[in-house]
Amino acid sequence: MDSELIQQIRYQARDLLESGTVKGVIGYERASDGLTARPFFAYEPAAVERLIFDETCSHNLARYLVDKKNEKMAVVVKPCDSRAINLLLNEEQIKRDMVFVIGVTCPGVVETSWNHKDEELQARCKTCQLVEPPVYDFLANGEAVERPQGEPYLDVQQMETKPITERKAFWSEQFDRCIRCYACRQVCPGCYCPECFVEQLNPLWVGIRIAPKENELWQIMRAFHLAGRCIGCDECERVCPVDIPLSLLNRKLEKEVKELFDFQAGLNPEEQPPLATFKKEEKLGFEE
Amino acid sequence: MNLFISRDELIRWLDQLLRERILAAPVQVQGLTLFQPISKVEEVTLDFGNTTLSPKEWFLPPTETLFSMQGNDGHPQLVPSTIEKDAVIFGLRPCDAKGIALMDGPFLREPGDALYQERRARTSLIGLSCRQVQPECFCTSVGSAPNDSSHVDILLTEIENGYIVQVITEKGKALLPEGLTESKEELPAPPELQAVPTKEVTQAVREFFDNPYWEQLADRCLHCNICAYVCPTCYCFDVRDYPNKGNPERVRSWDSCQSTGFTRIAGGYDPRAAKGARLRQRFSHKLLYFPEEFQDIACVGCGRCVKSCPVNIDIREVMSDLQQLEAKSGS
Amino acid sequence: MNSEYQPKIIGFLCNWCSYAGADMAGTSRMRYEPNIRIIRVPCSGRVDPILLLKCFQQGVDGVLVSGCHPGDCHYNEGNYHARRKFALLRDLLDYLGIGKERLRIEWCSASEGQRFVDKVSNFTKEIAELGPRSGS
Amino acid sequence: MGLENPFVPYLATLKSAVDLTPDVKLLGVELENSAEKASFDYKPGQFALLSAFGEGEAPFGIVSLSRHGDGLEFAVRRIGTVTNALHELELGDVLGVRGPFGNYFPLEDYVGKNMVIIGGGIGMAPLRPVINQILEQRDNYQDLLIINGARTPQDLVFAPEFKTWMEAPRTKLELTVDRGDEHWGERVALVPDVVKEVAPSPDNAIAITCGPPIMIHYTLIVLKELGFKDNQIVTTLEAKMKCGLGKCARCNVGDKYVCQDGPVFTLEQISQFLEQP
Repeated sequence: MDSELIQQIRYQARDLLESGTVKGVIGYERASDGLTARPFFAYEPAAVERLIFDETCSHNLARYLVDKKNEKMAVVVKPCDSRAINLLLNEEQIKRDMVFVIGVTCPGVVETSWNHKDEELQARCKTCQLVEPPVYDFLANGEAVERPQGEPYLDVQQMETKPITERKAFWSEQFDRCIRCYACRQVCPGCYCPECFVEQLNPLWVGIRIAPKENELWQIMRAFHLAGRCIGCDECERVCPVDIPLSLLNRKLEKEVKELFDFQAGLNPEEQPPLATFKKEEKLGFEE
Repeated sequence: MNLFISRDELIRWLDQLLRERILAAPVQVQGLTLFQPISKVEEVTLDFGNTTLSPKEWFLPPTETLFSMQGNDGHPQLVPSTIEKDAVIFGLRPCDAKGIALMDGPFLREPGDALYQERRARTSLIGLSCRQVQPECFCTSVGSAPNDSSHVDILLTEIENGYIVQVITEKGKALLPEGLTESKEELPAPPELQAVPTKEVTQAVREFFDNPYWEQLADRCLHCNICAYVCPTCYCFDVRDYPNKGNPERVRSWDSCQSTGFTRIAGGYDPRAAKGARLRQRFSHKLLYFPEEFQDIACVGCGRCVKSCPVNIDIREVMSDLQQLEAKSGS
Repeated sequence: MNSEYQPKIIGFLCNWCSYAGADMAGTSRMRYEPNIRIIRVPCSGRVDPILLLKCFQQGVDGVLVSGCHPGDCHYNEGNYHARRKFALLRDLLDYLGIGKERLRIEWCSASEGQRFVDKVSNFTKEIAELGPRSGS
Repeated sequence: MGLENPFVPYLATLKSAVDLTPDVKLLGVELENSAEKASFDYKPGQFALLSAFGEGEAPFGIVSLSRHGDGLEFAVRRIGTVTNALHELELGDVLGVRGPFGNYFPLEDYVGKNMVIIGGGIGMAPLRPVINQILEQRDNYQDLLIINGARTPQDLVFAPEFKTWMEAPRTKLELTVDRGDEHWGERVALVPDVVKEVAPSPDNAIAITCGPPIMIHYTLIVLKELGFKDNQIVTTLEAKMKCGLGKCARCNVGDKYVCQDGPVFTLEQISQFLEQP
């Protein structure tokens, strides 16, 4: 654990709470396993001593800003997480002056589950280009980290080249396993609708059955509603209790969005997500 | 008298069982261990701490049709669903067996839930006692044990060259293969588990119903349904109609008290709209309401929720916190 | 190709241009394949991707979405949004093993009865050649 | 063949449908099977789950009195998918009925007492059979005070019965609306304020209230100020319900299930667990 980094976070958090600048600080604390991290809400200056930061801090805490949109909060974010703040700003879900962003320079995080952490960095960290968050008010500067720069879409490309029947079979098998717990949605900073289409009764888009057809509709539409909006934190995949490879789905759309519209979500709060805008002159492969 | 079954005999026995009925057993699927109906004994895995999902789905499936409406040409008829076949669940842990016994409370009391009741009557449980425990396990703190035989028909305990077979019920006796001999070995002592205090917890939930603790705990809760869906004792369900092209079906599916709209009535009013109220409902039901109705905490200590919660809401910690909260009068 | 096989095709046609185009084809007594079932929608931008997925789940072999030519949308920009949406959806459908050939986007105005007939005949032929979808 | 499935409703026919307000219909429903019809006995306060097949099932208080004619009556407000479908049914159409469920107002325990009935909007529905039973056995009770509120005069659900109620001996009917119109000669006030103004005495009295959550909330406060004890205040609760059998585990208020232990509760029973609206 980088104790210098933690001291910076705690110092800043204490200052914000003592001065009354924010009502609370959303950060990480040690989980009940004594090994990994969990989200923590500090409301008292004394509570900042519980704040930590290390390679097990996978959670994207920007997700909580929508719950707390009426109170000024500080939030600890890695570079990837901070893209969600830009997304939420762009979509007017939060106000910039209601958030104090404590950015951290990220050493990358590892795959964790309760009482377990991997040695290796998460796949997304191995291809991550961001060292500093694109948005922050205070930057906690950790040790400089050299990170392997990999090709981010290798697995997507492999999937693309499989025969169509194999792709169909692969995804059917994955979606069949879904138990519709909606953890992927609940953890997602981009999924903030007060009423999700999947739960709407009128029109009844999907229905309650936990069964292959309904699961497929849910999973495909969840991914599509995040097309050009997914910031790639892969939290949905981390929390999935039945290990559906959601990132492999999300990053297909991310890749296409990049190729078609030269856009990456959450890098700039001013830029509109591609499905919220258009260019008159583009053809996108459709004959006129 | 305990019997003994060798590994080879076990395989032959399972093979015989799956010919006669549905045999559900732990199977490795994409890195998960799930109870699935098997067609070959080789599919079964016995190398697991506990399964990813509990075996409750064999009695309360994620989705089932309650009845369908037929005969739209003449007068409509409501045709209730029925259960076709006898089943055996092999390899469930004692904690999960207790989970099923707890679900019996709401589902078997009058009027009995027909589908559950029928499945329960036609399913036999062959348990597998735990020779090792996981860090998330705490069954002994909530009235079960790694070698608890009270809720299965047969309990197997692995020893060096096979399994000791305890036949618990007549239903279990009827399943046994012929020719098993008496076990020469004694049952091994069960593994030890760390104790979680639960003595005052029911009282504490009642006393601290209005405590800000719930709202604070709910801060980090995502209100996903994982805890409820992996839990062997959570049994909430939703019921909806499917028009189904003129032959409507009434379907029930798992639901969770954490989901938005769980208690929202037509017109929009929701008595448990607040995050804290929803999270409190989960623990109040397990630790206060259920014990008041059925004399037992609705938790078997399997630790699945501990392991699966994306934000580490740990029921052991919650129970311990509640018992340590100071009474309002004292603070 | 199985000569018995008759593909099922759903056409979502915008009220202002393409539906009128289809109408024009009809009133002009032009012939085209009868495999298409037409659903009139206010705008190609209204066609939610979930409707397409539902079509495929119900055993439809191909879906045609047709709207006004870019620049001619009755609501000014509905078809521009549709174009972006379906460009992405097409790639996603392919990735998921449903096949991008089974989704067709066409622009067709109220006066283009012949164009409508050509596009539908063409699409029907292509879908027939692809054959039934497996495992739907 | 399995056991009798308690989720399968009785089939019933829609016999009558009368518009009570712009969005409330009084549905007259008759069970098809004569044995089922003969055994369907209920008391004021009990409810049934009505099915509009293909749309779903929802709970409704039974607003008729048992053994008064063949049919069951329900006052259904069009507010969601099921109620919408019920409103769309035509006479002779088939619907489903499960019940009767829940407890009831223990009117025999209230013999000799002053009765205060406070209802708002569609919340009058479960109170109608209470009033009608009291009127039927008028000598068993002391004074009867009915306070009925609604959004507008058109939304007073049981207006056609007001005359009968008003003319009954020792019975007083106080009406109020949130917004009046040119013909409205009664109060324009919120129900809790009317309760405060009329100020019924808590002596030897029972107050029964039902209405929107916010109305109940403030009415309870006023009743307490007037000196009503928690065991003198009775309410009937609405909750989302999926089974009516105490199994689906969603209609609870604290440790009480509305479908089994309720819907009728004294405030004493539930005050600890009432969520604030």
